Amino acid sequence: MNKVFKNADDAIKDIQDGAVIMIGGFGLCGIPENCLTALVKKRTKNLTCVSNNAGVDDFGIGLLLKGRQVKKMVASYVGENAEFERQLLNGELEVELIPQGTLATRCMAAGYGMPAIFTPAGVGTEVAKGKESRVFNGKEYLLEYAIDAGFAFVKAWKGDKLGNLIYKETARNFNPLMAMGGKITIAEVEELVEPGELDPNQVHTPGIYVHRIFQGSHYEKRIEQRTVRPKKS
Amino acid sequence: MNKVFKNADDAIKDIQDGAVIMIGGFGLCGIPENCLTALVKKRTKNLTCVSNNAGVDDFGIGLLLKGRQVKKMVASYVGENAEFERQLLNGELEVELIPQGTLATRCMAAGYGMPAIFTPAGVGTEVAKGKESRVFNGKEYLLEYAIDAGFAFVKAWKGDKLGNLIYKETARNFNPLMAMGGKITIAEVEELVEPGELDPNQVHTPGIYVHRIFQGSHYEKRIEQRTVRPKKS
Amino acid sequence: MAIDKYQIAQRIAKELKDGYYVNLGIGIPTLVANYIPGGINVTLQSENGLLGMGPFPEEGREDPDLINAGKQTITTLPGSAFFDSALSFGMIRAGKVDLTVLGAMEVSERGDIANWKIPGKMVKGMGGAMDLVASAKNIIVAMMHTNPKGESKLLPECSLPLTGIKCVKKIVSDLAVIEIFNNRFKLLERAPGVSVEEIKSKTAGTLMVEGDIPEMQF
Amino acid sequence: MAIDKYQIAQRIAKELKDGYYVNLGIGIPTLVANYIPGGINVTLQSENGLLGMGPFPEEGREDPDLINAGKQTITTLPGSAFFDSALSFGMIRAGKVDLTVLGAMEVSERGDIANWKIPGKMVKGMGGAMDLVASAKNIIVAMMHTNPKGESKLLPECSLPLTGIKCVKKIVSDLAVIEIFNNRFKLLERAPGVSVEEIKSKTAGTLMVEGDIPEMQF
Repeated sequence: MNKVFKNADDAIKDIQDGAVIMIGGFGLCGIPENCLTALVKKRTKNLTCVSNNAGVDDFGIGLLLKGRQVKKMVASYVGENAEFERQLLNGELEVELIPQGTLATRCMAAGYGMPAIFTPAGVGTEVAKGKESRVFNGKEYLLEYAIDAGFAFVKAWKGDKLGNLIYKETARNFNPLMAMGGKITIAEVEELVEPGELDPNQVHTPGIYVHRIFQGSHYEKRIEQRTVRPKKS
Repeated sequence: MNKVFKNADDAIKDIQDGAVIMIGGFGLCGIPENCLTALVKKRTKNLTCVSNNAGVDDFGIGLLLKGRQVKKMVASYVGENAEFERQLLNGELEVELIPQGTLATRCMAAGYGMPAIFTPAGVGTEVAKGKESRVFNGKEYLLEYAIDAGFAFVKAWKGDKLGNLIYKETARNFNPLMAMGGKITIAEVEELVEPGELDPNQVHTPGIYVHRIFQGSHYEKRIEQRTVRPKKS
Repeated sequence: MAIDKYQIAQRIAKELKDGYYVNLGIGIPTLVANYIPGGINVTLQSENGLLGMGPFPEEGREDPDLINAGKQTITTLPGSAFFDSALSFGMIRAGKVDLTVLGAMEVSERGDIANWKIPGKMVKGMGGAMDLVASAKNIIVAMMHTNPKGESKLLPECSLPLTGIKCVKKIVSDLAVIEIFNNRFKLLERAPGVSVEEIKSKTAGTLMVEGDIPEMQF
Repeated sequence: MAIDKYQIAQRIAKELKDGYYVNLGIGIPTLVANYIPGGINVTLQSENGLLGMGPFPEEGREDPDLINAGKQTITTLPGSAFFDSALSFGMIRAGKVDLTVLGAMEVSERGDIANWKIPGKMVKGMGGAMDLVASAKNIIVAMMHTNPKGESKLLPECSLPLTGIKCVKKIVSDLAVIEIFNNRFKLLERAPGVSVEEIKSKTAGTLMVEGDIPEMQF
């Protein structure tokens, strides 16, 4: 079975209005740029996006927001985005905020076939409202359900044609977790290689979690907060 | 803080009678040979060992059994061991059998700070007796608690002096999981290197889970089932 | 005539589809790997932590760090991946493995399976069997139709301690291919030359027989 | 005189011990990294997925794939390790991180913290703050003693939506070092030249003062 697609347009062509999509990346780091751009071009509407962040005004998921393609955003932090704020305050956009570690673990739970997990995050706060809680060894935990979705977009550094993925540095972040939650996981990679070219000992996401893969292009890799120290002279 | 110990004797010297120890490895593959040998020599008694298997008569955990050092064995499969059988039938040894995936996930849960997990393994069987069960999306799951212990022994291929570990091939198996469950995790490695010599992108167990590390020696790496095909001529 | 274990494996191999991820248990199931039909790609999962298992190594090339769930020395194929045992059972539990083939001591009409414990005999443990049967989305049992005493292993209810409940989808035995359908055994195929009557007589549970039952093709 | 944010960071740095794994939040907490005492090794964790965070890169050496939880470009130190965000919060939840330093808008006498939401203002989300405060075994809050309006941020009860409950162990402000003890604020140290009276007047919650209160040492 061939998992290799020509490009992002080809890989996402069956995504319909109303789809739920899990999207890897943290801030603008490690986001699936090609898939997002293709989805903007495709003008698919009423999307639910599950992603730690919502991009910035003119990059990442921000582009989907600009095109009014997103109905609901499930995220942990959505700052840095004026258009987001406008749509939210106007009631055009629904938002569900989830603590970052809870979000990460709920996505992972889907990939581990665990229907729910326990986490102390949010106990005693408004996040706990309406949720079941339980005490283990004197500490209170919330029961939180696994998150999966029809599609997941992830970005890796290297991948092989069987879908095995290796991420680079902190661009790993949510990518392996979103990959595990997708019923159809679409991976874009900076370098697509033949099976056997990746060291099987170093694979981060085994190909069984990846259904489509393509060689991405034109990565911008925008930096959100450029912080530097002076050059040593 | 120095995590580096001289050898196994040095690394395990504070383990007392009655200790609970999680031990990595699957069958005889990837077992912490040096730590086990040192523990045999130390003659520590009344141990509870958590390990997928119990070794064979004259190797691995089998050596602890021979020395009557084990009070209780928590495992998923304990065949291949006549001394084990003798002690069990004589009532000298207590055994708790846990499905393999449940065991793996319960150990991992400890490392993820999750007090319990849900798994369908064992539903409707004697494993489910006395356990809480719960239906999610029409499927029944058992509630199983995280497993941690005072000590964990793990074996890695390479490790650095900060405790970062890389395993080799299927010798990874339970090692990263046991490492996560130990309050004091002791890692023995085939090659101990300076910080910076391992690629941080390839670390399997981050050093935060490892409290003591030493360069192992004299690895026998015994093969349990030698299966081969004829050489191509 | 009843088929042998190699033919059982060969018949099961016909259930494989291109792109399948497959977990093969110890015994007859392992033999299935030798009969993967041409033109399709199947990836073998070994639950100790490997996707992309290859054949046994050539003599002298055994690697003690590279074994399968049966603790046998193996090799990997290009594009394989190693992972820990929790992720391994995680992908099984999440239904990512398309097909699991297992041996069994008994199977019941409703798809219960017993294959880990005989009361009074030494208990070796369930290993990964309970996880596999509880989690896999498609389970085929490979086994002899009767035990060495000639007693049926296809029962109204299992008499041995269960490994899992309502999980077996299909059985390929030395006599027949049988599907679990509405809490009954439904006869799909006969081994070449084996009569429906013989299969019926060796099946203790209810056997549904509808229309002509074809012989197995290999 | 009240100390500045650099001195707050410097005072907090004195809480570090050799071998500590530490998570530093955005703002003043980040500055703590600049004052790690000589002779001890501390490993910085960034919750997006890194242990062994180093300083900002030299100009021109920024790597977009290498950022911290504040989305700033950073470097790694020898012996660092990358992992996914689930394992990152997993090690936090498991209590493997020895110390977490966070900013706060309000802290209550019983150690509740509010630092993510102001009703009526745009809600940006809690990010990892709720996970950190619910999971960390030792939490120090770095903040100004009063808000820009001059109102105390150390309250009998938080008025803002909570981030977590009963979790803060210590507060280092521009005026004082305070411990949460038996559901009260216990004064441990004064900023140099700041009187107990001033601290008392700027602490809305109950302030325990026992014996002589020493000045902070740097």
